[in-house]
Amino acid sequence: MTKYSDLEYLRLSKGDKFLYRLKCFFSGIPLFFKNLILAIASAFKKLGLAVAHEAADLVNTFKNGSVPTRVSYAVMGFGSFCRGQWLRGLLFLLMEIIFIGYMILAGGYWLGMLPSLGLQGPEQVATTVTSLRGGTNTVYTTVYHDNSFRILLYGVLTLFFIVAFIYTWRVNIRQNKINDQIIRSGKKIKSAGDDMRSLVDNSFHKTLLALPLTGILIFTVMPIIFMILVAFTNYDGTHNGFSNNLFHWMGLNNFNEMLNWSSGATSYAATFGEVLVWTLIWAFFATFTNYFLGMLVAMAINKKGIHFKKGWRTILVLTIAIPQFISLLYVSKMFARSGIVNNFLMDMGWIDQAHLIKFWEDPTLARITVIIINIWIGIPYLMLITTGILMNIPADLYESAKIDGASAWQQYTKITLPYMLFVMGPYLLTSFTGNMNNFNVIYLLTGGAPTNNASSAPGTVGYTDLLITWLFKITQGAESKYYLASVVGILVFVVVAVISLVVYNLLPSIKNEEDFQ
Amino acid sequence: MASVKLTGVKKIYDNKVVAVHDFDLEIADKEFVVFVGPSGCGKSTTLRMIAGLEEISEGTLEIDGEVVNDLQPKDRNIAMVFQNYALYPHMTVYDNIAFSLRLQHRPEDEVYEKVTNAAEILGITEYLMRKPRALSGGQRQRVAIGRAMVRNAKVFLMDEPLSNLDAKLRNQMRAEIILLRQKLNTTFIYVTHDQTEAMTLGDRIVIMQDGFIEQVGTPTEVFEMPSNLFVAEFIGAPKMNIIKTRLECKNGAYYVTPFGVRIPVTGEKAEALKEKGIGTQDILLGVRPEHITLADPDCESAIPCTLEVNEMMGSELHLHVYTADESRLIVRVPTIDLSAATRRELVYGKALQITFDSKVMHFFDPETKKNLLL
Amino acid sequence: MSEKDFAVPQKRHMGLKASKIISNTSIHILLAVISVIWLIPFVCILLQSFRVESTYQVGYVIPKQWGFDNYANLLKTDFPRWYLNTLIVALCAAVFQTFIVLCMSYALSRFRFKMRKPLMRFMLILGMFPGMLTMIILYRVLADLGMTQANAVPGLILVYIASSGMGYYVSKGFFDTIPKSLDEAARVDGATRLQVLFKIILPLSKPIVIYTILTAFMGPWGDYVFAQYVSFGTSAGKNVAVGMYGWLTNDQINKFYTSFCAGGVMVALPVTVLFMFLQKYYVEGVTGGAVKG
Amino acid sequence: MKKLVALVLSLMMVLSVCSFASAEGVNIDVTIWVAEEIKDLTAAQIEEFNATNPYGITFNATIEAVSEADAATNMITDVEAGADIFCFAQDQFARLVQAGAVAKLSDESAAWVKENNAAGVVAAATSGEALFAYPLTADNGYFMYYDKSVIPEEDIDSMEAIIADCEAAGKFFSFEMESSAWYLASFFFATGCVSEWVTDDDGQFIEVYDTFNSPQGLIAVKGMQKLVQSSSHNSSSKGAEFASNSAVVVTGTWDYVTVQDILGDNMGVADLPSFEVDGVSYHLGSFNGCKLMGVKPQVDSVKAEALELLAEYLTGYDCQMQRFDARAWGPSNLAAQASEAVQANPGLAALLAQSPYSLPQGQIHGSWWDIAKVIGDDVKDATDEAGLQLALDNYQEKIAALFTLSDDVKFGWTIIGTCNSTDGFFYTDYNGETRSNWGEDLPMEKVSVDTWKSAQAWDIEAGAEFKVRQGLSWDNAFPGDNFKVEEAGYYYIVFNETTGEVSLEAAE
Repeated sequence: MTKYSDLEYLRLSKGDKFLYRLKCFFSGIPLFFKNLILAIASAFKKLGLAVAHEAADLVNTFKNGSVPTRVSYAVMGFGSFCRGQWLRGLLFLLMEIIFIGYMILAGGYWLGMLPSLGLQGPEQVATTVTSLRGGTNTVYTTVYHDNSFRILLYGVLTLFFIVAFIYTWRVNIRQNKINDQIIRSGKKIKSAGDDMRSLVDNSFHKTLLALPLTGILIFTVMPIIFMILVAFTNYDGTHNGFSNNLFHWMGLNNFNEMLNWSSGATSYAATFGEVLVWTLIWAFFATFTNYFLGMLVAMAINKKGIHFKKGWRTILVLTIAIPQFISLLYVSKMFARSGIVNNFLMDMGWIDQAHLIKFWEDPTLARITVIIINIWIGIPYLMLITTGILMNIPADLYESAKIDGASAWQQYTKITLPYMLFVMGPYLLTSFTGNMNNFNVIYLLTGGAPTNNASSAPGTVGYTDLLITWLFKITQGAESKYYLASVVGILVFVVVAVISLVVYNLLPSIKNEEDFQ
Repeated sequence: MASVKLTGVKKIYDNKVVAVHDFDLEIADKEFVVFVGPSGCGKSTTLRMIAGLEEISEGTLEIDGEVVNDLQPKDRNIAMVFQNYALYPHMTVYDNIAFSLRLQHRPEDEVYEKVTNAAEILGITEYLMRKPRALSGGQRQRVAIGRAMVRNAKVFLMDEPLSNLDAKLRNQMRAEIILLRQKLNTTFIYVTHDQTEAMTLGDRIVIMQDGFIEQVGTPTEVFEMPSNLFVAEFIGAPKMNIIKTRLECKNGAYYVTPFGVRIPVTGEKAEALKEKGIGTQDILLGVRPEHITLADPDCESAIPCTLEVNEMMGSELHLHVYTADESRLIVRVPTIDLSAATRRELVYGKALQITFDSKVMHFFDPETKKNLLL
Repeated sequence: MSEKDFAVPQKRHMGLKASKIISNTSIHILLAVISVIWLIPFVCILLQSFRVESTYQVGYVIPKQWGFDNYANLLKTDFPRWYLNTLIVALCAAVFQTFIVLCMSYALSRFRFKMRKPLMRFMLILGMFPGMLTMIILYRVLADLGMTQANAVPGLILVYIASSGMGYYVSKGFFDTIPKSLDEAARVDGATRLQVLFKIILPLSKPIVIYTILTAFMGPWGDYVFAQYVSFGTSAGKNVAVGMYGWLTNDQINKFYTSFCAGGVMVALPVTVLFMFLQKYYVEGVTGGAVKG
Repeated sequence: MKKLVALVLSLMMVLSVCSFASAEGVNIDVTIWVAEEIKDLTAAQIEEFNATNPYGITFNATIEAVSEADAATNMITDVEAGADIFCFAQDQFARLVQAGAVAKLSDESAAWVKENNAAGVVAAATSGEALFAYPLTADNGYFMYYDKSVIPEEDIDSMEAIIADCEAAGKFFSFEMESSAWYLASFFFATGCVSEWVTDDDGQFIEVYDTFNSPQGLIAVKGMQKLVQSSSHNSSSKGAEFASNSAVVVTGTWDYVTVQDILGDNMGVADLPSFEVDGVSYHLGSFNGCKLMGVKPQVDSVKAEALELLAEYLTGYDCQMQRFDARAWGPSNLAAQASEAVQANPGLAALLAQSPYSLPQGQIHGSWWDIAKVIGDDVKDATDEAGLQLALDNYQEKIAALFTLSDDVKFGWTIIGTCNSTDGFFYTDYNGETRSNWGEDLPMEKVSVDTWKSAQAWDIEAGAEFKVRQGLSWDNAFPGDNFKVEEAGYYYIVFNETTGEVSLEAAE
């Protein structure tokens, strides 16, 4: 396509400008992905180089390392001890001991079982015993053997531990290298005391991050990895890995089961498609209705000449205070077939009992209702946030606009809106993805209802089901197909990631930071 | 009380941008050194490296002969005044000043002593119980200084302390800083972009550009003997006139030919040129506006030119003139030298003759931009 | 053309006052309507919680007989126990989570270390995984630690605080707005990073601290899904959400519907009170950090 | 390694306990899940048991209130954390057996259950040959509550009449047609349709005999349509509906108190009405279900038996009668059922009146409930007979799908084909039944990484034609055009997954 210079661009008509921008955008996309791929490639390259470098460094360190350094390759922390850094030495040594101990006692077993996920499931034994009732009786007991679930879990944990150990080992080597250098240059080595002191000062961030990161590692990263792995097994209600059947690795079969189109409209893929589409629609409306209406309310409250501003705000903010499981559950009951709303309408005589409004029974209506109720939930937050930003818009912008003869509406569209969109771009993105995974609202309001009869996928998909609620229902359903749920989970991640990636790279506030600053 | 020594100090950021190139400087005890240069020349970075707020990429920094590269700011025993004062908004003036002392667990009455006495010196005693936000710019500035004073640190660092003040306050504070310096009499390192501050405050001035030191010297040195074009233009206001011309050397006699007018170079300048053995060549001729004078038409070294703008500065006039070949010059004339009548005539389009003699000339090499006489 | 230029301000000038009055009054009305809509459900819950004549769901709102029976009934159920559980969990979560979040965001806002950017990017990506499924595995972990069913409370606390580091955005955004030169000044004045945090940053971060506490408290206070996952098969380990959700199942709702309302009021009360007092800070916190994060 | 140790230990424990258990009294810790309303009662009953039992067993019981609905799900989520004894509705039975969350009854216990309970409920606790649970109640069925002030006595036998009354009075006829297969089956049973499922000893469903999609079924949905398309229909089964404008609610004994509380003297109870299609009248049927008590699989045979004894006691005559007196739970115990007290209870009486038209629930695939429940919606939306038929077709399609979904079938390979032999078939299948041309698939077994082999060898005539296909579908079928057998012989059929090559292997 032809690229215009700025001046040429300015001469274009409105329509052409728009078209041109559109073209630029779309012609930009392939480039974007190209760059993405290149970036990934280079990242791998970097990784490779880094590894190579590390390896080389290890060898060199050993070659021209002092005796303690060399010993430290086998006995971690030895070098540190020799140089009076008892604290580090102790920690290193402890790590090594614990590691070896663990691997011998338990880690070996878990690791060994990981490839098979267990060899022997539970078995039922019939034992003929002298019965308490007198006489003999054949009693059935169960002997439990391997537990696929635990194997997978502790297998992964063990892998984590090994990585951690290798890292500490590496650190221990590097320490020694540094110490060697310091000794050569004749400076004095940091003492345990120095280490301690630096932990509250120049390397204070390590202290700060240690706890949170460990937490995240064990309670977020590890489960996610586990979840991903489950997608490659046949873990479900009939293969729960312990009390009935073990589960095993299935390769890509599950993805095939989820994504192949062979059986057309009744295939899971079709269901996934429908749910995905609705999820996106939902996320879009949930985000933008809240955003604009919230902004509107904020502006209304902050308008000059509006009384008891604080009062209005308080009322709205208070609704944030009430836990959602109460408000949402109650509201869902209010809109039920024989709920308060319908009754009210009947008392008003606007409808008769033949034409009750089926808020939760009619697919389209149900979808609209959840979006509206979501507005009811979301506006207070948005009102708060936007209030803050509206305050930040420099007043002189409006004054100059007024002088240039802009009407209130023009002021809104030409100043307020661009400014807000610019500042809140990232926020909108996050809340969009957040809404895609907005479990509470859907689950507590409709639980996905009304059911989508056409679908044959597990978890009885409903018309208001988001991917997230659906995958939850899959795990809860009759067959509780955890593996399918994980597949859905992974797909959700892919969708979210792609969306954020693309949008993030188009956001003005990311591209040109300076505007409005 | 301490000397500061920087040897080959370098600052390289992660993105491989070099902010400060090998910086060598020895600052004597009790000396007042000013880092001056346009913004982004690396002066603040250097200061922050001395303070320990920026890591030193290369080279060594010694305070009192001790290498302090790896020391935390708090262990370097320095005091610093920040451009935006950096007062702790949640503390009263008193607590602000007392903060550092309390961190050292000094006894409260000693703290009281020092704080009140500092407040005394700075004349902010009546504000001690106020919060910073209730103070005017100048008062905040004083508090910031007070906070630094009470530490009686080895080195006293100031990062553009006056740049946030209006012109009047700035002059006043400048004077106070000079007084303060006499009271404290310790080593000062002062960063500014304003050459007037530099000239008035510094024992020595370090002029920097793009991370390089251009010249180090006393105000007089840098003013009279700028090592290169940049310094020459940077120091002095309005800035030095630079005239592209030619230096002629006819049997031992030098003269320059600005705008075809022949001005002989005599006296010490001529001596110096001779010593350097400089012959005929193109040069950049520098003349400070205040050294140009209005000449009578008949004077043979008079340069004809036309008046464009006449700025009345009170004690003096700044005349912006342009010569036949459209090159612009600035002339600074003391008001008293001109009769009211002549002054009235100085309006747009008035034809003038200007001249200057050789002792005010600066010769620069067109290529290297270096001062030929150095 | 030039006419128009004049016309516009002219027109404005004419009806300025009148139009202002009209628009303002209409806005007032609008706001009034909105507030009513926003309050209705809570008013309904409140009213129904005082209904005596029947305990099941009915089509009308205003009770025929008023009384505190439903609240009295709460005491007969395990509600107090659930309430206590929830309170403990929420309080602990509030304390530790705030601590962790502040550590995280302070470090990420003030230190420039090698892994900073990658770390933040990594956590961004982590956030894109749906957390739902990890419940299954978290349950197993807790079960093996003996922190489920009757001892669900410590388990819940652990899980809530463990990953709370992920939610550092808002408070980091807030910290970023505190000028760095304050830290530097303090450090030159002889403060360690630790002292800087406690003597300078925290005193200046009251809003965000309170905001974090509030949110950290409300999360567990209303959490249903995970709580029910770890506390099944026992009444002792449930939190209010799980317990009261049980009252809405088909075989219970007839007996417990109004109790649910009463319980709802009891649950909403403390948070509402907190908000009444801390609203200012909450708002500051949201607006201060939320967007910059 | 750790596991093995644990295993050995547990085995030793088993033995040791066995050895001197019978010697003197045993102390056993036990957790029990029962419904909220009988929690205290159960506690008392266990005290009773400890005091009276002749076996010298003492139970230290922790009793938790867990609704029958949740119990099964919880047990399945984590058997280890589950209760030793728990109650559940029978529809959860198969899941529990599959999950290995209920113990197989010892012979003695099994005998006791069979002896003391009606055949229907015993069937509900049976999977394959074996018994896995103890019947707790037999009142899990539904009948009709109605408001005498709206529905005159003479109308209660005709659905049409009742609907008319409701519409006239602007009241609701609450019958959960749109979200519950359990209630909706009522119409199908009325016309004699059935859905019978067969499970093996592991609780796996192996086959189904389902006649919903049939001429009779069509009649059923026609009847259903009359109800669901009426303006007075309200899809609910809550007794409380009477409080919000219902005149009729179809539900069970558990709502008796609530309804009585609302309607007072106006409460009427009766068996379900009949509906009329093409002049023929059909009496609405119903499920006749029960609640069961299960014992968690045990490692230690003594505890296992002790728990059985406790379960027997808790589901025995005395305890069931106590529950009846306290909560009006309809007993499953034959003797208890016979007692006048039970006979006299109006709720149970109505159930009894309905019983001629009700079917024992037996075992039903967990997914069936989700599959069947949508019929109601489809019928409501259907405008003509074709629409109704479509609803039934969809239903059948999904039922069929249930059995093809298992991985072994989906990824397994089978043979399908025929030949021009004398009898027209080239094999008699493993059940000895004959199969029609290109009808049923023949099983193959995986013999190596990528090679499959027919489960048996057959006498195959020359000219026989067949294909090997995957997942019972034609998406993956080899060879492209049928495999033709050149010369007759006794062959295995061999198939290579990767090359897609089919070959014959002579067998002797």
